[in-house]
Amino acid sequence: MAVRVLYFAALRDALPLAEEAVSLPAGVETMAALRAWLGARGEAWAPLVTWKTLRCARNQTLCAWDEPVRDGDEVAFFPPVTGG
Amino acid sequence: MAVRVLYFAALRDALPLAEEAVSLPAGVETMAALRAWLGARGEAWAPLVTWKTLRCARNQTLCAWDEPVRDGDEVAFFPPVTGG
Amino acid sequence: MWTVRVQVEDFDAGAEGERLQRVSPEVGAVVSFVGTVRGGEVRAMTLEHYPGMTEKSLEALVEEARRRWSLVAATVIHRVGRLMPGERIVFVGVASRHRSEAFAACEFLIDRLKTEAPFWKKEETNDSTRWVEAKEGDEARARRW
Amino acid sequence: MWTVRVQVEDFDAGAEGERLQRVSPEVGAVVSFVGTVRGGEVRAMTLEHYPGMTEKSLEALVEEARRRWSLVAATVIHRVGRLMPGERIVFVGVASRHRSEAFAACEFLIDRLKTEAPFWKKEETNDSTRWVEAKEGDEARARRW
Repeated sequence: MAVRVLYFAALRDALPLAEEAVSLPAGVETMAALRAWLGARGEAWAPLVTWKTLRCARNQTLCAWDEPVRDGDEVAFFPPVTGG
Repeated sequence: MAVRVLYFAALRDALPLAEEAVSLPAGVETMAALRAWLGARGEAWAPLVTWKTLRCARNQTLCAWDEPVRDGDEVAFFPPVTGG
Repeated sequence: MWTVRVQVEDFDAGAEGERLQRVSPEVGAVVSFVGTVRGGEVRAMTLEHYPGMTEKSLEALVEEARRRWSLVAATVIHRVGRLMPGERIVFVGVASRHRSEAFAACEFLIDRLKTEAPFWKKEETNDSTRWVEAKEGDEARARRW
Repeated sequence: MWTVRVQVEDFDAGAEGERLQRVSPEVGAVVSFVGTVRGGEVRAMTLEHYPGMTEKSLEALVEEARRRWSLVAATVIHRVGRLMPGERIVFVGVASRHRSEAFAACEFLIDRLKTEAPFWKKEETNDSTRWVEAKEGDEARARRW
Protein backbone atom coordinates (compact mmCIF):
# COMPACT_ATOMS: atom_id res chain seq x y z
CA MET A 1 0.00 0.00 0.00
CA ALA A 2 1.50 3.31 -1.13
CA VAL A 3 0.64 6.63 0.50
CA ARG A 4 1.92 10.17 0.26
CA VAL A 5 2.75 11.72 3.65
CA LEU A 6 3.03 15.45 4.40
CA TYR A 7 4.32 17.18 7.54
CA PHE A 8 3.63 20.82 8.44
CA ALA A 9 4.84 23.69 10.60
CA ALA A 10 6.81 22.89 13.78
CA LEU A 11 6.52 19.14 13.15
CA ARG A 12 8.00 19.51 9.69
CA ASP A 13 10.86 21.57 11.15
CA ALA A 14 11.52 18.73 13.62
CA LEU A 15 11.63 15.96 10.99
CA PRO A 16 14.11 15.18 8.20
CA LEU A 17 11.55 15.72 5.42
CA ALA A 18 8.49 17.81 4.58
CA GLU A 19 6.96 15.19 2.36
CA GLU A 20 7.54 11.54 1.40
CA ALA A 21 6.06 8.64 -0.51
CA VAL A 22 6.00 5.45 1.55
CA SER A 23 5.05 1.81 1.00
CA LEU A 24 3.30 0.45 4.04
CA PRO A 25 3.86 -3.10 5.33
CA ALA A 26 0.84 -5.28 5.91
CA GLY A 27 -0.89 -4.48 9.19
CA VAL A 28 -0.44 -0.70 9.00
CA GLU A 29 -4.08 0.09 8.33
CA THR A 30 -5.04 3.14 10.39
CA MET A 31 -3.70 6.66 10.89
CA ALA A 32 -2.52 5.66 14.40
CA ALA A 33 -0.63 2.63 13.05
CA LEU A 34 0.86 4.72 10.24
CA ARG A 35 2.04 7.33 12.72
CA ALA A 36 3.65 4.70 14.95
CA TRP A 37 5.31 2.99 12.00
CA LEU A 38 6.68 6.27 10.54
CA GLY A 39 7.91 7.33 13.98
CA ALA A 40 9.72 4.06 14.62
CA ARG A 41 12.19 4.58 11.76
CA GLY A 42 14.88 5.99 14.03
CA GLU A 43 15.71 8.89 16.33
CA ALA A 44 15.10 11.56 13.66
CA TRP A 45 11.47 10.45 13.39
CA ALA A 46 10.78 10.29 17.14
CA PRO A 47 8.78 13.58 17.25
CA LEU A 48 5.98 11.75 15.41
CA VAL A 49 5.64 9.53 18.47
CA THR A 50 6.60 11.81 21.35
CA TRP A 51 4.66 14.95 20.40
CA LYS A 52 1.44 14.68 22.36
CA THR A 53 -0.86 17.02 20.47
CA LEU A 54 -0.46 16.06 16.82
CA ARG A 55 -3.43 16.23 14.47
CA CYS A 56 -3.91 14.30 11.25
CA ALA A 57 -5.74 14.60 7.97
CA ARG A 58 -6.57 12.01 5.34
CA ASN A 59 -7.13 13.21 1.79
CA GLN A 60 -7.20 16.81 2.99
CA THR A 61 -9.85 16.32 5.65
CA LEU A 62 -9.20 16.28 9.42
CA CYS A 63 -9.65 12.75 10.72
CA ALA A 64 -9.49 10.64 13.86
CA TRP A 65 -6.58 8.33 14.68
CA ASP A 66 -8.68 5.22 13.99
CA GLU A 67 -9.39 6.40 10.43
CA PRO A 68 -8.46 3.65 7.96
CA VAL A 69 -5.64 4.32 5.47
CA ARG A 70 -6.07 3.18 1.84
CA ASP A 71 -3.72 2.76 -1.07
CA GLY A 72 -3.22 6.08 -2.87
CA ASP A 73 -4.18 8.27 0.10
CA GLU A 74 -2.60 11.63 0.83
CA VAL A 75 -2.16 11.82 4.59
CA ALA A 76 -0.76 14.64 6.72
CA PHE A 77 0.48 15.11 10.28
CA PHE A 78 0.77 18.51 11.97
CA PRO A 79 0.54 20.40 15.27
CA PRO A 80 -2.79 21.99 16.29
CA VAL A 81 -3.63 24.75 13.82
CA THR A 82 -3.14 28.41 14.73
CA GLY A 83 -4.61 30.45 11.89
CA GLY A 84 -7.19 33.20 12.00
CA MET B 1 -44.60 73.33 37.88
CA ALA B 2 -43.72 73.91 34.21
CA VAL B 3 -42.50 71.13 31.91
CA ARG B 4 -41.84 70.78 28.21
CA VAL B 5 -43.54 67.74 26.65
CA LEU B 6 -42.55 66.06 23.36
CA TYR B 7 -44.39 63.37 21.37
CA PHE B 8 -42.79 61.22 18.68
CA ALA B 9 -43.58 58.97 15.74
CA ALA B 10 -47.01 57.29 15.57
CA LEU B 11 -48.06 58.86 18.88
CA ARG B 12 -47.26 62.34 17.61
CA ASP B 13 -49.28 61.63 14.46
CA ALA B 14 -52.24 60.63 16.66
CA LEU B 15 -52.14 63.77 18.84
CA PRO B 16 -52.91 67.43 18.05
CA LEU B 17 -49.35 68.61 18.76
CA ALA B 18 -45.75 67.43 18.52
CA GLU B 19 -44.59 69.52 21.44
CA GLU B 20 -46.07 71.67 24.19
CA ALA B 21 -45.21 73.60 27.34
CA VAL B 22 -47.57 72.79 30.19
CA SER B 23 -48.08 73.97 33.77
CA LEU B 24 -48.92 71.07 36.01
CA PRO B 25 -51.48 71.25 38.81
CA ALA B 26 -50.45 70.19 42.30
CA GLY B 27 -50.48 66.40 42.69
CA VAL B 28 -49.13 65.59 39.20
CA GLU B 29 -45.70 64.46 40.37
CA THR B 30 -44.74 61.35 38.38
CA MET B 31 -44.51 60.40 34.70
CA ALA B 32 -47.61 58.18 35.13
CA ALA B 33 -49.61 61.02 36.67
CA LEU B 34 -48.44 63.42 33.96
CA ARG B 35 -49.47 60.98 31.24
CA ALA B 36 -52.93 60.53 32.80
CA TRP B 37 -53.41 64.27 33.24
CA LEU B 38 -52.32 65.08 29.66
CA GLY B 39 -54.51 62.29 28.30
CA ALA B 40 -57.60 63.51 30.19
CA ARG B 41 -57.78 66.82 28.30
CA GLY B 42 -60.35 65.54 25.82
CA GLU B 43 -60.91 63.02 23.04
CA ALA B 44 -57.96 64.26 20.93
CA TRP B 45 -55.57 63.33 23.73
CA ALA B 46 -57.04 59.89 24.45
CA PRO B 47 -54.19 57.96 22.70
CA LEU B 48 -51.93 58.95 25.60
CA VAL B 49 -54.18 56.86 27.85
CA THR B 50 -55.39 54.10 25.56
CA TRP B 51 -52.13 53.12 23.83
CA LYS B 52 -50.82 50.21 25.82
CA THR B 53 -47.16 50.19 24.91
CA LEU B 54 -46.00 53.78 25.33
CA ARG B 55 -42.50 54.54 26.60
CA CYS B 56 -41.33 57.68 28.32
CA ALA B 57 -38.15 59.66 28.82
CA ARG B 58 -37.27 62.38 31.32
CA ASN B 59 -34.53 64.81 30.38
CA GLN B 60 -33.57 62.66 27.41
CA THR B 61 -33.14 59.41 29.35
CA LEU B 62 -35.56 56.47 29.24
CA CYS B 63 -37.40 56.24 32.58
CA ALA B 64 -40.00 54.26 34.47
CA TRP B 65 -43.56 55.46 34.98
CA ASP B 66 -42.96 56.14 38.68
CA GLU B 67 -40.10 58.54 37.84
CA PRO B 68 -40.73 61.89 39.59
CA VAL B 69 -41.28 64.97 37.40
CA ARG B 70 -39.59 68.26 38.41
CA ASP B 71 -40.06 71.86 37.38
CA GLY B 72 -38.12 72.62 34.19
CA ASP B 73 -37.98 68.99 32.98
CA GLU B 74 -38.13 67.97 29.34
CA VAL B 75 -40.30 64.88 29.14
CA ALA B 76 -41.23 62.76 26.13
CA PHE B 77 -43.77 60.07 25.29
CA PHE B 78 -43.42 57.70 22.35
CA PRO B 79 -44.11 54.19 21.02
CA PRO B 80 -41.46 51.47 21.44
CA VAL B 81 -38.41 52.43 19.39
CA THR B 82 -37.71 50.73 16.05
CA GLY B 83 -34.28 51.93 14.91
CA GLY B 84 -31.26 49.93 13.91
CA MET C 1 -11.62 56.03 20.01
CA TRP C 2 -15.29 56.32 21.00
CA THR C 3 -17.48 57.78 18.29
CA VAL C 4 -21.24 58.25 18.05
CA ARG C 5 -22.86 60.00 15.09
CA VAL C 6 -26.44 60.59 13.97
CA GLN C 7 -26.58 61.90 10.43
CA VAL C 8 -28.61 62.20 7.24
CA GLU C 9 -25.65 61.40 4.95
CA ASP C 10 -24.44 57.93 4.12
CA PHE C 11 -21.29 56.61 5.79
CA ASP C 12 -18.33 54.65 4.41
CA ALA C 13 -18.39 51.35 6.32
CA GLY C 14 -15.04 50.30 4.89
CA ALA C 15 -13.32 53.51 5.96
CA GLU C 16 -14.88 53.26 9.43
CA GLY C 17 -13.66 49.68 9.81
CA GLU C 18 -10.18 50.63 8.60
CA ARG C 19 -10.03 53.49 11.10
CA LEU C 20 -10.96 51.14 13.95
CA GLN C 21 -8.28 48.70 12.84
CA ARG C 22 -5.59 51.40 12.80
CA VAL C 23 -6.53 53.18 16.00
CA SER C 24 -3.86 51.34 18.01
CA PRO C 25 -1.27 48.60 17.48
CA GLU C 26 -3.10 46.73 20.25
CA VAL C 27 -6.03 45.98 17.93
CA GLY C 28 -6.22 42.34 16.86
CA ALA C 29 -9.92 42.11 16.00
CA VAL C 30 -12.53 44.38 14.44
CA VAL C 31 -16.16 43.26 14.29
CA SER C 32 -18.61 45.41 12.40
CA PHE C 33 -22.30 45.34 11.74
CA VAL C 34 -24.06 47.15 8.90
CA GLY C 35 -27.85 47.26 8.80
CA THR C 36 -29.55 48.07 5.50
CA VAL C 37 -33.05 48.71 4.17
CA ARG C 38 -34.27 45.39 2.76
CA GLY C 39 -36.01 45.43 -0.59
CA GLY C 40 -39.35 43.83 -1.39
CA GLU C 41 -42.63 45.58 -0.69
CA VAL C 42 -40.99 48.53 0.99
CA ARG C 43 -40.36 51.40 -1.44
CA ALA C 44 -38.76 53.75 1.09
CA MET C 45 -38.26 54.13 4.80
CA THR C 46 -38.16 57.29 6.87
CA LEU C 47 -36.24 57.33 10.12
CA GLU C 48 -37.36 59.81 12.74
CA HIS C 49 -35.41 60.42 15.93
CA TYR C 50 -35.40 62.44 19.13
CA PRO C 51 -32.48 64.85 18.65
CA GLY C 52 -30.32 65.15 21.72
CA MET C 53 -31.63 62.02 23.40
CA THR C 54 -30.42 59.90 20.47
CA GLU C 55 -26.76 60.88 20.90
CA LYS C 56 -27.08 60.65 24.68
CA SER C 57 -28.51 57.14 24.57
CA LEU C 58 -25.91 55.90 22.07
CA GLU C 59 -23.10 57.38 24.19
CA ALA C 60 -24.54 55.66 27.27
CA LEU C 61 -24.58 52.32 25.41
CA VAL C 62 -20.93 52.75 24.35
CA GLU C 63 -20.04 53.59 27.96
CA GLU C 64 -21.78 50.45 29.16
CA ALA C 65 -19.99 48.32 26.56
CA ARG C 66 -16.65 49.77 27.71
CA ARG C 67 -17.44 48.86 31.31
CA ARG C 68 -18.41 45.31 30.38
CA TRP C 69 -15.68 44.36 27.90
CA SER C 70 -12.06 45.21 27.32
CA LEU C 71 -12.31 47.29 24.14
CA VAL C 72 -9.88 49.49 22.24
CA ALA C 73 -12.36 51.55 20.20
CA ALA C 74 -15.98 51.65 19.05
CA THR C 75 -18.04 53.56 16.50
CA VAL C 76 -21.82 53.82 16.21
CA ILE C 77 -23.35 55.70 13.28
CA HIS C 78 -27.10 55.88 12.67
CA ARG C 79 -28.74 57.61 9.75
CA VAL C 80 -32.04 59.52 9.87
CA GLY C 81 -34.33 60.80 7.13
CA ARG C 82 -35.67 59.02 4.05
CA LEU C 83 -33.79 55.92 2.86
CA MET C 84 -34.31 53.68 -0.14
CA PRO C 85 -34.00 49.87 -0.34
CA GLY C 86 -30.36 48.82 -0.28
CA GLU C 87 -29.24 51.91 1.63
CA ARG C 88 -27.24 51.61 4.83
CA ILE C 89 -29.06 52.55 8.04
CA VAL C 90 -26.63 51.81 10.83
CA PHE C 91 -22.98 50.95 11.48
CA VAL C 92 -21.65 49.45 14.70
CA GLY C 93 -17.93 48.69 14.79
CA VAL C 94 -15.84 47.49 17.71
CA ALA C 95 -12.07 46.99 17.94
CA SER C 96 -10.43 44.92 20.66
CA ARG C 97 -7.33 42.84 21.29
CA HIS C 98 -9.18 39.55 20.94
CA ARG C 99 -12.23 38.61 18.93
CA SER C 100 -14.63 37.45 21.64
CA GLU C 101 -14.88 40.94 23.20
CA ALA C 102 -15.43 42.60 19.82
CA PHE C 103 -18.19 40.14 18.85
CA ALA C 104 -19.98 40.45 22.20
CA ALA C 105 -19.77 44.24 22.38
CA CYS C 106 -20.86 44.72 18.76
CA GLU C 107 -23.92 42.52 19.18
CA PHE C 108 -24.71 44.10 22.56
CA LEU C 109 -24.59 47.59 21.02
CA ILE C 110 -26.95 46.83 18.14
CA ASP C 111 -29.32 44.76 20.31
CA ARG C 112 -29.64 47.51 22.90
CA LEU C 113 -29.73 50.28 20.30
CA LYS C 114 -32.77 48.52 18.81
CA THR C 115 -34.72 48.76 22.07
CA GLU C 116 -33.34 51.90 23.74
CA ALA C 117 -32.23 54.48 21.20
CA PRO C 118 -35.10 56.79 20.18
CA PHE C 119 -35.40 56.08 16.45
CA TRP C 120 -38.64 55.17 14.71
CA LYS C 121 -39.10 53.75 11.22
CA LYS C 122 -41.97 54.58 8.87
CA GLU C 123 -42.30 52.34 5.82
CA GLU C 124 -43.77 53.31 2.47
CA THR C 125 -45.21 50.59 0.26
CA ASN C 126 -47.09 51.13 -3.01
CA ASP C 127 -50.37 51.26 -1.10
CA SER C 128 -49.65 52.93 2.17
CA THR C 129 -47.34 54.41 4.75
CA ARG C 130 -47.12 52.85 8.17
CA TRP C 131 -45.04 53.05 11.32
CA VAL C 132 -43.05 49.87 11.93
CA GLU C 133 -44.10 47.93 15.03
CA ALA C 134 -41.46 47.00 17.58
CA LYS C 135 -40.58 43.29 17.46
CA GLU C 136 -41.03 41.02 20.48
CA GLY C 137 -37.82 39.25 19.51
CA ASP C 138 -35.83 42.47 19.78
CA GLU C 139 -36.91 42.96 23.38
CA ALA C 140 -35.91 39.40 24.20
CA ARG C 141 -32.53 39.80 22.52
CA ALA C 142 -31.82 43.05 24.38
CA ARG C 143 -32.72 41.46 27.72
CA ARG C 144 -30.08 38.73 27.25
CA TRP C 145 -27.34 41.26 28.01
CA MET D 1 -22.55 34.32 -2.92
CA TRP D 2 -20.19 31.85 -1.24
CA THR D 3 -16.55 32.82 -1.52
CA VAL D 4 -13.42 31.30 -0.03
CA ARG D 5 -9.97 32.64 -0.84
CA VAL D 6 -6.44 31.91 0.40
CA GLN D 7 -3.97 34.50 -0.84
CA VAL D 8 -0.69 36.28 -0.25
CA GLU D 9 -2.07 39.73 -1.18
CA ASP D 10 -3.98 42.00 1.13
CA PHE D 11 -7.75 42.29 0.74
CA ASP D 12 -10.08 45.30 0.84
CA ALA D 13 -12.38 44.64 3.79
CA GLY D 14 -14.61 47.59 2.91
CA ALA D 15 -15.12 46.41 -0.67
CA GLU D 16 -15.82 42.86 0.54
CA GLY D 17 -18.43 44.14 3.00
CA GLU D 18 -20.02 46.33 0.34
CA ARG D 19 -20.22 43.38 -2.05
CA LEU D 20 -21.97 41.25 0.60
CA GLN D 21 -24.42 44.05 1.25
CA ARG D 22 -25.31 44.40 -2.45
CA VAL D 23 -25.49 40.71 -3.32
CA SER D 24 -29.29 40.65 -3.00
CA PRO D 25 -32.11 43.03 -2.02
CA GLU D 26 -32.93 40.48 0.68
CA VAL D 27 -29.87 41.47 2.70
CA GLY D 28 -30.67 43.41 5.86
CA ALA D 29 -27.54 42.69 7.91
CA VAL D 30 -23.86 42.25 7.22
CA VAL D 31 -21.52 41.21 10.02
CA SER D 32 -17.81 41.16 9.35
CA PHE D 33 -14.72 40.21 11.26
CA VAL D 34 -11.19 41.35 10.44
CA GLY D 35 -8.26 39.82 12.30
CA THR D 36 -4.94 41.69 12.27
CA VAL D 37 -1.36 41.15 13.43
CA ARG D 38 -1.10 42.88 16.83
CA GLY D 39 1.97 45.00 17.51
CA GLY D 40 4.24 44.74 20.54
CA GLU D 41 7.06 42.23 20.73
CA VAL D 42 6.17 40.58 17.46
CA ARG D 43 8.13 42.04 14.53
CA ALA D 44 6.60 39.85 11.85
CA MET D 45 4.47 36.76 11.46
CA THR D 46 4.63 34.08 8.82
CA LEU D 47 1.55 32.10 7.97
CA GLU D 48 2.06 28.62 6.56
CA HIS D 49 -0.80 26.52 5.23
CA TYR D 50 -1.65 23.18 3.66
CA PRO D 51 -2.59 24.09 0.07
CA GLY D 52 -5.67 22.27 -1.11
CA MET D 53 -6.83 21.25 2.34
CA THR D 54 -7.11 24.90 3.38
CA GLU D 55 -9.67 25.76 0.71
CA LYS D 56 -11.48 22.48 1.28
CA SER D 57 -11.80 23.03 5.03
CA LEU D 58 -12.97 26.64 4.60
CA GLU D 59 -15.55 25.54 2.03
CA ALA D 60 -16.76 22.83 4.41
CA LEU D 61 -17.17 25.41 7.18
CA VAL D 62 -19.16 27.71 4.91
CA GLU D 63 -21.35 24.74 3.92
CA GLU D 64 -21.96 23.93 7.58
CA ALA D 65 -22.84 27.57 8.34
CA ARG D 66 -25.35 27.55 5.45
CA ARG D 67 -26.98 24.40 6.84
CA ARG D 68 -27.25 25.87 10.34
CA TRP D 69 -28.41 29.41 9.60
CA SER D 70 -30.48 31.16 6.99
CA LEU D 71 -27.79 33.14 5.15
CA VAL D 72 -27.72 35.10 1.90
CA ALA D 73 -23.96 35.20 1.30
CA ALA D 74 -20.62 34.66 3.01
CA THR D 75 -16.96 35.40 2.29
CA VAL D 76 -13.87 33.99 3.99
CA ILE D 77 -10.43 35.30 2.99
CA HIS D 78 -7.23 34.18 4.72
CA ARG D 79 -3.78 35.47 3.92
CA VAL D 80 -0.59 33.41 3.95
CA GLY D 81 3.08 34.40 3.87
CA ARG D 82 4.93 37.00 5.92
CA LEU D 83 2.85 39.75 7.55
CA MET D 84 3.88 42.80 9.58
CA PRO D 85 2.15 44.25 12.67
CA GLY D 86 -1.05 46.05 11.72
CA GLU D 87 -1.58 43.95 8.62
CA ARG D 88 -4.85 42.15 8.02
CA ILE D 89 -4.75 38.34 8.33
CA VAL D 90 -8.33 37.20 7.87
CA PHE D 91 -11.76 38.43 6.77
CA VAL D 92 -15.03 36.68 7.56
CA GLY D 93 -18.18 38.40 6.32
CA VAL D 94 -21.75 37.12 6.43
CA ALA D 95 -24.91 38.64 4.93
CA SER D 96 -28.40 37.63 6.02
CA ARG D 97 -31.93 39.01 6.26
CA HIS D 98 -31.72 39.54 9.99
CA ARG D 99 -28.78 40.28 12.25
CA SER D 100 -28.86 37.31 14.63
CA GLU D 101 -28.01 34.82 11.87
CA ALA D 102 -25.17 36.97 10.54
CA PHE D 103 -23.63 37.40 13.99
CA ALA D 104 -23.88 33.71 14.83
CA ALA D 105 -22.55 32.48 11.49
CA CYS D 106 -19.67 34.99 11.43
CA GLU D 107 -18.50 34.02 14.91
CA PHE D 108 -18.99 30.31 14.14
CA LEU D 109 -16.85 30.61 11.01
CA ILE D 110 -13.91 32.32 12.70
CA ASP D 111 -14.11 30.11 15.82
CA ARG D 112 -14.06 26.93 13.76
CA LEU D 113 -11.50 28.26 11.28
CA LYS D 114 -9.18 28.80 14.26
CA THR D 115 -9.29 25.13 15.23
CA GLU D 116 -9.90 23.32 11.93
CA ALA D 117 -8.35 25.17 9.00
CA PRO D 118 -4.72 24.13 8.40
CA PHE D 119 -2.87 27.42 8.98
CA TRP D 120 0.10 27.80 11.32
CA LYS D 121 1.66 31.03 12.57
CA LYS D 122 5.35 31.57 13.19
CA GLU D 123 6.25 34.74 15.12
CA GLU D 124 9.49 36.70 14.85
CA THR D 125 10.58 38.81 17.80
CA ASN D 126 13.91 40.67 18.11
CA ASP D 127 15.44 37.61 19.75
CA SER D 128 13.90 34.59 18.14
CA THR D 129 11.45 32.90 15.84
CA ARG D 130 8.87 30.54 17.25
CA TRP D 131 5.77 28.66 16.19
CA VAL D 132 2.65 29.94 17.95
CA GLU D 133 1.04 27.44 20.32
CA ALA D 134 -2.65 26.67 19.93
CA LYS D 135 -4.78 28.29 22.64
CA GLU D 136 -6.92 26.22 24.99
CA GLY D 137 -9.54 28.94 24.82
CA ASP D 138 -9.88 28.56 21.07
CA GLU D 139 -10.71 24.86 21.41
CA ALA D 140 -13.37 25.68 24.00
CA ARG D 141 -14.88 28.42 21.82
CA ALA D 142 -15.02 26.12 18.80
CA ARG D 143 -16.73 23.38 20.82
CA ARG D 144 -19.59 25.74 21.75
CA TRP D 145 -21.00 25.43 18.23
